[in-house]
Amino acid sequence: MFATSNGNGHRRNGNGTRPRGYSAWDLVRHGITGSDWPRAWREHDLRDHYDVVIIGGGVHGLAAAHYLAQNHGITDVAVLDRSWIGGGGSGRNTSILRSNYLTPDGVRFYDRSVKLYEHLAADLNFNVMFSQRGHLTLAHNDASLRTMRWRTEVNKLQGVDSEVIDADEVKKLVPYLDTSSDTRYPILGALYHPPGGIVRHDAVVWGYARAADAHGVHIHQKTEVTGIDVERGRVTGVQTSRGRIATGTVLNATAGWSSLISDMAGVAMPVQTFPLQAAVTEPVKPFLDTVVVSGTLHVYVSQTDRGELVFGASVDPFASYSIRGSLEFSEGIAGHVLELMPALSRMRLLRQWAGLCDMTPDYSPIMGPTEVEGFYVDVGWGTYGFKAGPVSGEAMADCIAAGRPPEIISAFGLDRFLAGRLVGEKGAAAVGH
Amino acid sequence: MSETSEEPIARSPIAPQAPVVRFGWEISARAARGDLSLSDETPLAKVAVRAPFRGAAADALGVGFGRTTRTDVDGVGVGDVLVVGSGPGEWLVLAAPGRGPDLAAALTRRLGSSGEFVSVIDLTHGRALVRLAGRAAPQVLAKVCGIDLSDSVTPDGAALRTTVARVVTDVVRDDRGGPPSSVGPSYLLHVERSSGQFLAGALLDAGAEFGLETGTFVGLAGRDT
Amino acid sequence: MTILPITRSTATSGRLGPQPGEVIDRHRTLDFTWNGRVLQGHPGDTLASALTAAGERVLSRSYKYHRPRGLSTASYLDPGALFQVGDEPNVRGAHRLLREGDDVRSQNTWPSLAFDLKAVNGLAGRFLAPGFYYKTFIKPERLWPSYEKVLRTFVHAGEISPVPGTEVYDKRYAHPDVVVAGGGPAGMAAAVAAARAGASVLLVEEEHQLGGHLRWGGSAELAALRELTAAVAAEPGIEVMTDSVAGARFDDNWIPIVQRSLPGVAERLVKARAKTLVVAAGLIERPYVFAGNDLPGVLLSTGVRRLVNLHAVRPGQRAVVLTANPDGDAAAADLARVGVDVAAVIDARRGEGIVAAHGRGGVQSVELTGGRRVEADLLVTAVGWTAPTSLLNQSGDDPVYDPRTARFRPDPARLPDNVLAAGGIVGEGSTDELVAHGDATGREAARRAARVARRLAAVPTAVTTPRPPVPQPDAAPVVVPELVTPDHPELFTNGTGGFVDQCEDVGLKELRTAIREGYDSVELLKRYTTATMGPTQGKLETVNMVAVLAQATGRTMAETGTTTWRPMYAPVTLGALAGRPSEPVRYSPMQPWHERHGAVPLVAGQWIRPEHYGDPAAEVTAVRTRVGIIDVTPIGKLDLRGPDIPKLLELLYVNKWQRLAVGRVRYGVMCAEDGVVLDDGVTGRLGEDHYLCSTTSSGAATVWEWVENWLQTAHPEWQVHVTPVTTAYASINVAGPHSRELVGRLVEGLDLASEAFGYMNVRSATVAGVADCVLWRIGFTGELSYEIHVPAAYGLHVWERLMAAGEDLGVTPFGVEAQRILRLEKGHAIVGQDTDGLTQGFSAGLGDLIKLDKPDFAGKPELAWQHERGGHPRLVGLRPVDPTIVPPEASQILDRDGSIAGRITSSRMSPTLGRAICLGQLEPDLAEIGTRVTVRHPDGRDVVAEVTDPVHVDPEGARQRV
Amino acid sequence: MMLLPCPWCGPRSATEFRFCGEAGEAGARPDPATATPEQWRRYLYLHANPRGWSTESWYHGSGCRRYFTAERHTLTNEVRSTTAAGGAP
Repeated sequence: MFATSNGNGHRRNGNGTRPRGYSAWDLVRHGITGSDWPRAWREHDLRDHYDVVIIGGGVHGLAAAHYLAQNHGITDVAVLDRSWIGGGGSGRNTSILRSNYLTPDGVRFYDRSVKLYEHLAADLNFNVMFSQRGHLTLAHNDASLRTMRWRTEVNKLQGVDSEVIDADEVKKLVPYLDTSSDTRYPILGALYHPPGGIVRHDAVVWGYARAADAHGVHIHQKTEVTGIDVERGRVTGVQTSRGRIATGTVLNATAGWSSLISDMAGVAMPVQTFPLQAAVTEPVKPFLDTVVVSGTLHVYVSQTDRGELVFGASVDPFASYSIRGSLEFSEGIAGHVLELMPALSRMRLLRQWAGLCDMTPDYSPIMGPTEVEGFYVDVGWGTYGFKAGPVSGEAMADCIAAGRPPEIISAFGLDRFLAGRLVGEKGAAAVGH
Repeated sequence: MSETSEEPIARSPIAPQAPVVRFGWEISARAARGDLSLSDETPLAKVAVRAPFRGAAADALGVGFGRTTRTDVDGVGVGDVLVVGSGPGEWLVLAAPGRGPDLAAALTRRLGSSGEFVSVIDLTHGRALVRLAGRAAPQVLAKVCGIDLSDSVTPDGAALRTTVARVVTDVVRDDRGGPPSSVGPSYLLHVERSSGQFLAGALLDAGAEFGLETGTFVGLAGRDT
Repeated sequence: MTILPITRSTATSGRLGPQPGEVIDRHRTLDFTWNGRVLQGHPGDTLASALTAAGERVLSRSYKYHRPRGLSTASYLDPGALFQVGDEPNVRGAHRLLREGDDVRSQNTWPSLAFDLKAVNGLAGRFLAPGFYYKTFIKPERLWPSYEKVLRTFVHAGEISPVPGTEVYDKRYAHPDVVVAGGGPAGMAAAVAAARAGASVLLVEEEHQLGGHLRWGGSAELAALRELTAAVAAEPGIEVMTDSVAGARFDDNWIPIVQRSLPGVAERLVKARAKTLVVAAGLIERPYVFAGNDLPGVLLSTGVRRLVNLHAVRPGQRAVVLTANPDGDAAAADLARVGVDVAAVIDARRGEGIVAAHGRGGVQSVELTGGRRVEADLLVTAVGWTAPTSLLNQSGDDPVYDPRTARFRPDPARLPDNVLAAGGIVGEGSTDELVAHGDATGREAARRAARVARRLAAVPTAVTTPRPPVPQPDAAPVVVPELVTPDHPELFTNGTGGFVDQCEDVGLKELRTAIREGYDSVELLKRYTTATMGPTQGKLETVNMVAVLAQATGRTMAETGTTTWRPMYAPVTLGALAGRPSEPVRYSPMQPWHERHGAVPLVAGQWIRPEHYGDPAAEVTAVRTRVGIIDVTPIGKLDLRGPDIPKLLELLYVNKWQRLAVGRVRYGVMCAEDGVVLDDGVTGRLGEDHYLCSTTSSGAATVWEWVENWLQTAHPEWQVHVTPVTTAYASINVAGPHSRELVGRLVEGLDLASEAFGYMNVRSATVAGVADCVLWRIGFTGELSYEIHVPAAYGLHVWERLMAAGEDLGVTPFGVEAQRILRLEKGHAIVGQDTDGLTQGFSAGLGDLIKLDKPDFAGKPELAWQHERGGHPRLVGLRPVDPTIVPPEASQILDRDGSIAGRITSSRMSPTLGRAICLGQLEPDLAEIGTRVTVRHPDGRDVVAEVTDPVHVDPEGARQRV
Repeated sequence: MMLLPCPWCGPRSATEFRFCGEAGEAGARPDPATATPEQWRRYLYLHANPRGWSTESWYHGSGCRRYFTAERHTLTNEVRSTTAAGGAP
């Protein structure tokens, strides 16, 4: 609990120092004077105490730090990352944003994130290049078409723009798609979700880092957490590669490391770490204007503003911490993409990489307090963590400020597993992305 | 070719070229011209045996996991059979077309006396079977199968199960069983029936550059005739 | 910055006389078009060498500023020679061989290469700081989408046509003892040595010929090349793959090799499991960063030697050569030999240097340190090398920067046992030293390959091998001579400006600005400026970027480190990665009949099944009033043998199985350990220790593995054999009032009277002359029906006889759609449609099927707690009050306060009742029969429906028991 | 993908196998008659998820179709031992 916040964790404006200084006029001024741009975030010495220590310098950790300062005036905050900010999942995902989920809780949660993304550039004074170009989830059999309608109907009831469209309408949106009926997996229709799209994921990380720094948050790169001190069920400090920090509040906002960090605090997690691979082709003139996903064919594709196609699929077939990648991944997506768009056979894959995803039993995150007082978690993000960055940061800031989880994340508590109250997203897990 | 005679005609899942009916089965009459051939052997009787990995039954069958042998099952007049150790405690016994029931009965009698827990199932209709034979057979197979087919790793008489063209397949190297017109290695490929047509198509596609053609039914005698 | 049109410069380069090592066939010419103009080249020319011979200097425009660009490396990596050839984008023009009639175009140049409007960007260069797009277009928010459209027009690349190409791709597997990646002197020597030691070798070379840098060497190098080429040709154990690339090294030496330009195949992916890998990738020449370094006419020494010695092309009239190593000296000598005026040789080893290159549309003069300006149209730089260690990094190596030799050096000690490095990538040396190093490495690779083979063979398995491998002792390791690399000056940039990444147009000043803004780690700098993320994958740019970063932050190059080398080593087409289209597909024995009778195909997993034959409603009526037959072959079938089958069924199903008499059938539901419904089906007892268990078609494979898991890990002591026989039987369900009559006409040896063969019984019999058929009295459709399992080869025969024998009875084929309507009329739930990933047993309408008094079964504890807790959703029947409205499946059911209380899971118009009928999941407090609920239609309308008994037709089930 | 030494068939590409999660005592099924909800759900949902040596269950779906336990290092994917379920070969 923090004296600075008022009782019910209601947000009030922090010290209001919004970052400024990026605009067309600034570009011209610096161009003419040749003067340097200010550092986007500063380097600080590691202090021996912070009110809040956030482990994980990805979009979740940095957003939490930003909203703690902006919404609750809590600025004595350190964000620690073992390498460089955005080096984990935040720098390895395929940057797709959407809110066309299955359960009412899920839809409201991700819709809040899309709403935050819509104004993030202005809020952070950093163009995150959110291209709200529409998101298509293709259905190749009647079972998945039924799941599309299920998600569509739940979306509409939460006021989220989604609809089921037929193959001809899909062809109009994506002319390169083979929507004929004599393919191996004919396209029967799709869930069309106009608010979905893609964002420049690194820019989101840098935007939050710059804004948090402007509020006085200390961002410490190359600082690895090696232990968490817990005494009589309460967090008292964090051991790092650059010395100990005394603190009463720690937020675990890591992916691929969340089990290891939680183990340090003695908190068991229902998480299994899997690699998730992605790949990028050489650029070609833009021809794909929406995000295209196929659940049956386990592939999704979008075209960046640099003309490259970005591919992703489901997680690797077995748990591992290896991010070396596999040939089977690129063979798989190539086969499935050409099943959807045969004309792309001559496009070349330029590079492939992998990140680590913490999968949970019900395809939903684990957010909020744990049995160790002062140890909070924002983990278990599977393959859908980046799109939830802003709302997670906001919600965790409210949670830490008030000492208990806000309503929007009440369904995602760690205790739900032992209580047998799994979240409904598992219902239609077949179409995960 | 719809039904005219009273006698039911058995059909393979693999569409035959120039179909003709022989021993109750519709088979392809055209023989492969060259050395490299793919023949539909689905009419062969196929009996699956399950028994303890080691024991009297295993000894009676005369071959262990990963190997094949030709034998005559205690002279019951089923003729020459090919016994394959296709899995741990799993055997596949192949015999001439139509001999399935007699073979199953003979095996049940022969192995039942072992006192071990043994089961015998006539799977003639449950599996499709093709034979790929000829000098270039290993190169054709190497386009769709990831197993090292060199003589040192997969010698004549070897039996294994793996994926071929993404379908789970028993691969049995049985050079002697190749058609008389072929030379070099010969592989029996044994899959779940409904994938038979797909596997045959994938093999023909892979073998096109080597001049692979479909051939007529060979049977077990192969090059001995 | 040149906005004014560039006049075609005077023909300063052209074809030279015959060169000793040339690879072109001067006696034949090939015509091709360049941006529409017809030019000539020779077979053996690359697109770039033919263009240069024809006098073309400007070959492309740069990404951001659209500056004119020409050749620099004259190799696969040349960033200035990316062309559109016909409808293939991003072709590597300095690698791709010229073919008759090639339509070659520059990419993203409008209206033309000579006069490119977007060159205006160059004017605003100073305002387009790195990441400028992050700093602008922020307000007003509503204009961002239109700004974005403008940004997308600047995408610098070729185009993909919507019409699929006709080129062919395929794959093959390989199991070589040794893969040698790189066909230079060391690679060739390693391959020969390994082959002589008895190893099977794949020698993979990116260029069109073996030999590496020997090919553009002098007479000594050409002699060595001939000798090595002959040695390779003499070894049958070596398969040579030129114009091919070893794309990556994945775990356990799983190496994808892409072969390009094979006869009849555009690209082939060879998937090699190599026992040992020898990386002999040599060295890549590193560009120098200085003001004007991107002007056409600035070439690397290897670029010049390739053009002169391989393609007999004069790269310029008057040259200045900056050299820091013997290759720079050799380039100067080659130019002089072919009559180019070498105006100045600047020797960096003696501290000499250059300041900048000047000129419009190309080099016109070179400014030297000390102020002297030399007129020249060609500036050659030889400032050092980068070791392309991608495959070694993927094997676990982490190359460290060595100031003495001015490059990141691999550390063979960090490599796993099955990966070795040979030749230039390890260290420089004379041809003989490189060959000796390759030879020794090749022998060691063969030795280790033999050891890996022995180790693989020795892994304990159950396979009985004819000749168990005789354990030979390992031969003694081969001593690999040291490759001592001479010192090399550190020359990355002279700080006067220029481009660090010519593909992405990232300049030296821009990098320094970004570093000062805080993007001061190598990964952040790369992502913020996009330097090293272009088509050359960082091979020419990474080390220079690291040098600039190290200088700016005061850290050493070793401390700064490099970015990760990401697979693949060279870009690979999606076609090669996909190979032949091969998604397995499964058919039933009656498929030919279905196709001949107009069945509309339905994709059901790997199966293709008849959805209907034209009129599903009529098919339903036929089954309800006469007799229909459906092909249900995909239904999963497991043959169970053994004395302990009842124990197994007790453990897996929620109901009881101890006392099932021979000939009897029972329906069962399986749950997973979390109580969620997994599958359902009927199981019949055919004999004392012989049962036949059916599963859903989609669950067939999963259920079999689930059963095997319990048998093998939890109860190995139980004697049960399970064999999948799903397609051993063709399954035909004969359903309808006349089904007994129809089946009676074909069956022999079986009394069909209800007393002898009642509902939920199973018998064997001969049908239509086919012995060993299995007949089940079960009722998914709710009518009197016999499901006949026919030995599959006779499936078509029996199906055709049923159709013939039942003509007068009005026998009608029906498909999956009609079956769905019939089962919905009977309220039979479909697992996976009326249940989902969270539906536990008591929410699946199973009523008293779940026997909680059993000692144990899969999922029992969770089901017991669900039962105790109550309040779980119910599976209910529903009927829209307006009978004509058929609510689409997945429509949501709303509570009084508008919140979601459930959904429609199944919904059809029932031809039998002439009204819409549904099944749905619903909150318990609304689930009482008679309750009225609101169904929200997708079009927004609200429809009232009433909760009913799930069984809409013949609730007592009399019709199926007759 | 890496090679997995099947205890029956010998080394095969990992693409032939299906990963069945952590085995050993962490995966042992509690006695359904006495297990509390918490104990049962630890068995269902909690994982050790080590970044190092892990004891796991695998199924050779494209080969011998036997289950086996493997000790695998989850970072290097090295497999140091495999033992057949319910009885050695």
